[in-house]
Amino acid sequence: MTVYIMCFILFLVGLYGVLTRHNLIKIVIGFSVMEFSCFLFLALIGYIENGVAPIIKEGLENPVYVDPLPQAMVLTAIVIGLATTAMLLAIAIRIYKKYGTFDIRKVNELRG
Amino acid sequence: METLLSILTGFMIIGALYALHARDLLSALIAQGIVGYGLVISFLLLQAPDLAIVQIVVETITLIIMVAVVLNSSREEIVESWNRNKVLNIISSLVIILFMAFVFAYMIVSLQPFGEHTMRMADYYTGAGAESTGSANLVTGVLFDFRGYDTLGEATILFTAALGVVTILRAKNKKEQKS
Amino acid sequence: MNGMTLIVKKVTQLMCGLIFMYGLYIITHGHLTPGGGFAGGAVVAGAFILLILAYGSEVVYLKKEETQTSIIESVSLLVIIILALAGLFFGTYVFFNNYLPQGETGKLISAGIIPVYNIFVGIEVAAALLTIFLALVIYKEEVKT
Amino acid sequence: MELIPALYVVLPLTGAFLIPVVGYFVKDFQKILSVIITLFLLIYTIWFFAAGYDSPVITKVGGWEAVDGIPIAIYLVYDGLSAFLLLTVSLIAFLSTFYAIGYIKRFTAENNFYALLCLMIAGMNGVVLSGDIFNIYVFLEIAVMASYALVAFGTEKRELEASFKYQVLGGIASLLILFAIGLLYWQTQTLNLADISLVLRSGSHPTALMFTQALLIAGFGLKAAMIPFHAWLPDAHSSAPSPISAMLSGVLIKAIGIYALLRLFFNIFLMTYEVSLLITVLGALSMVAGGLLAIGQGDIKRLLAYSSISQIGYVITGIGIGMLIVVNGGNKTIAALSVAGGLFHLINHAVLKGLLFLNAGAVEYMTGVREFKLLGGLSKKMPVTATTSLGASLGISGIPPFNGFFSKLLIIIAAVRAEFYTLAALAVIMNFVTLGYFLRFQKEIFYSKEEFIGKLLYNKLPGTMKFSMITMVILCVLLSLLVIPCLRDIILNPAVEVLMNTGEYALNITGS
Repeated sequence: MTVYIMCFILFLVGLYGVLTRHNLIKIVIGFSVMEFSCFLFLALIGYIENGVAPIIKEGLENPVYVDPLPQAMVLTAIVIGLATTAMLLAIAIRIYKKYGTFDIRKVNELRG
Repeated sequence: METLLSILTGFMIIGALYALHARDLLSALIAQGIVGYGLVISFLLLQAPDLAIVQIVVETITLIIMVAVVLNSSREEIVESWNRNKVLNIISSLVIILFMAFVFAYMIVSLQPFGEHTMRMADYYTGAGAESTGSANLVTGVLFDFRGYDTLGEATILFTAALGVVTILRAKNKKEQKS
Repeated sequence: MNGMTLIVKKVTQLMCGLIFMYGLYIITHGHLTPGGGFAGGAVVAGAFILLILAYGSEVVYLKKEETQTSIIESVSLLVIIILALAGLFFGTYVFFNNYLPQGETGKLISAGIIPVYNIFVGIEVAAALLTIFLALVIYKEEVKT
Repeated sequence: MELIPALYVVLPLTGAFLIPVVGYFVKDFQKILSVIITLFLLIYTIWFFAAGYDSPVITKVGGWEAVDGIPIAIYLVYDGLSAFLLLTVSLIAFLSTFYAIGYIKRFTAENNFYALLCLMIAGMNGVVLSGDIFNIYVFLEIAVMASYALVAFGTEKRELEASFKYQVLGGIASLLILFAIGLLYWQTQTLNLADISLVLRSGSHPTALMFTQALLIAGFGLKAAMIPFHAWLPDAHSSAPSPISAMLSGVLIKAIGIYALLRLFFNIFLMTYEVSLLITVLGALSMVAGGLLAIGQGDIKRLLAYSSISQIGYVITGIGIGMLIVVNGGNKTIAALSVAGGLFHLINHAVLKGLLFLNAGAVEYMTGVREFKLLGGLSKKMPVTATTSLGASLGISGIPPFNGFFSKLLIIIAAVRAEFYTLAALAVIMNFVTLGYFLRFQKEIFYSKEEFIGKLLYNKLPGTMKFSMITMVILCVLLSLLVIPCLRDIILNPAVEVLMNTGEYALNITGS
């Protein structure tokens, strides 16, 4: 159970970074950390003690395969995470060009 | 196994904390890389070679792009002075994190412990998946046959992101006015 | 965009083909070994990114390349959709059906349509990542001038 | 011909993939193709409403049949609720796309705009049709990813800032949902919604389930912009190009936020008192706070965005009252009335707020400004916009011949009959507040004595923009016909029945 709790703490650390950092790049890093913890969590769920990777090989007697479904989900989620990061970075460098800084507090055209 | 993974996750947490507080953005990115590659090792330990190979490639490319962005703009982290507000912020976030972790720990007690997973939907995948899809790699079998529709969505998301990045980064946004 | 030093160029020249071939291997063996369209596509994109970083290029060529990659991306996704829809029109009338013969598990030519999907997803991923990278590089160059 | 739900997703996706290729070589291809696709989907939906259907249509993707009663593939489910949402999405999508032809002419990268619009429509249709929780996540990401890019389409300071804020909060929401999906998989070992429901009904871990539900409410609540999670909405919806604002406010927050909450909490989880109360309170809070925040806004699109929060609050309150009645074992007819009021207000708000955003877009197109204090006296110069927006304002403030009156009346009647007098009173009071700020909206833009000082940028509005606005104002009147029983039986009641027969969804799909 400890490993699940550690994984959730990693998620919270990422969330903390996203909510309290003022630097756009740091926010992107916080997002990556949150994503990593989600991937780890899904992979942890599918693990079976003494299981083998879900690839059929000759010469194994009654193998117990770990659950392939969470792995497929993580694979999808990794690509989604890559897409999110790319979009965030594109906006971040555009903002840097307009404002000359990564500081989120100086980016405040919209108020109220 | 669980202890090993816990220690690894602990290192990842430290790496993440360093990445979030580093003064130099480049070292922050390297620390983030540590977290990402730590995840690769965890995937290998968890018998998920597919994930490890995708994660290692994706992490590398993300790092290249992020380093390129940082090197072309500013490496400096915004300097914040230590004042009462900041200390208060850190303490309150710490309290919230500990509280949430405690709630989480209380909540997962009744669920299956680590390593004793049972399968319901995936039973068929590991049992007869290889015969019915013909793919020796069950993850690929699940990804492209049982859940092929999801994979189409996933490829579409990457397409959307590429289109979005091109749209956001175009130099001119309006056509010249015909007077 | 300027290229890098001679050493980097020489090493890239030697490595790039290898990386590219490795990407293709991962894509085509996706149904047998770990990896598949996504991992392989990303490796292939990495090979091209390495080339662009090492040798550098003019903005005009980069723009041309961006257009090409985005067209390749769309076309490969269209092929995937057509392959998926083909199941509706012949055979079993089911969306996303694996309608090709499955062959013997463990052989390179097996698993019906999965390798075909793998190849096109690989092309799509490589093209998409390259488009993202090129868009960033072109933006940087255009802003500089 | 059999109904093919997959067409709703595949057609816009094909359009999105074709546009960058063919549109690169052929001029105007992107506009024609996207209008044809959205029009076709609208006709397809209406045709199925007219033809009638009784049981849910289920597509098993890949043709994998259930093994031992456990579904192993992704299911697409087309039932009353999905059909209702698809009608809303197709309607607004067609009118916005048609409007965009005139509006987007000024910008570069038109190809990308239409491709992203098609992707957004595909994503929403995918979410609404899906019967698999991870599939919902994937298509939700397509829809929001396209909307992030579209919000930043203008690439000015405001758009970029709004898009970044939207991405940060939207990204947090997505990750909360992903984590919750992980937790659900841990508890049930399945991803199929119907199967999850069956497993949870046969026994669950109450604390774990509670935590999962909290994460899901936070995640989808962020997407639906309920009040503690609303920070991104006013920025994003006011900065986007107007046809996109109409799509975002009109359908996106409903299709990916409210629809998912409805499906999960009515059909999948066992309803509990705590969750029902939480949803009602959040709805009432959104209704009140959104309305109060809208009063002092100086920007026309921001006022509309805050008003959206308030009107979404009405929808959620109506549904929450229904949930509370069902949980307390009260009268099912009143619960059905309340839920019907909520859903009716959902489609009404889609049309009304869509129209208002299109009006705001027309004003911005002609004058180039969005601030109240710079505008004034435009009713003579822009008669079509002035008339249509008067209709929409009256409709959204609940003045009788228009549709908004009937849906709000249904919610208030249900609240009174279920003896939630406070909620009924709040709904009535907030309706007057709505009337107040929309009268200001009308007066300061169209009827004030101070004329607009600047020069109009164009001589007249493009015809496509006028067509969309006029069609929508006609729809505003026509939709009030939904209270007539025979029309209600076709469109509204199947959706309400799906929600009220909570357990039947799972049984229909797994067939046990």
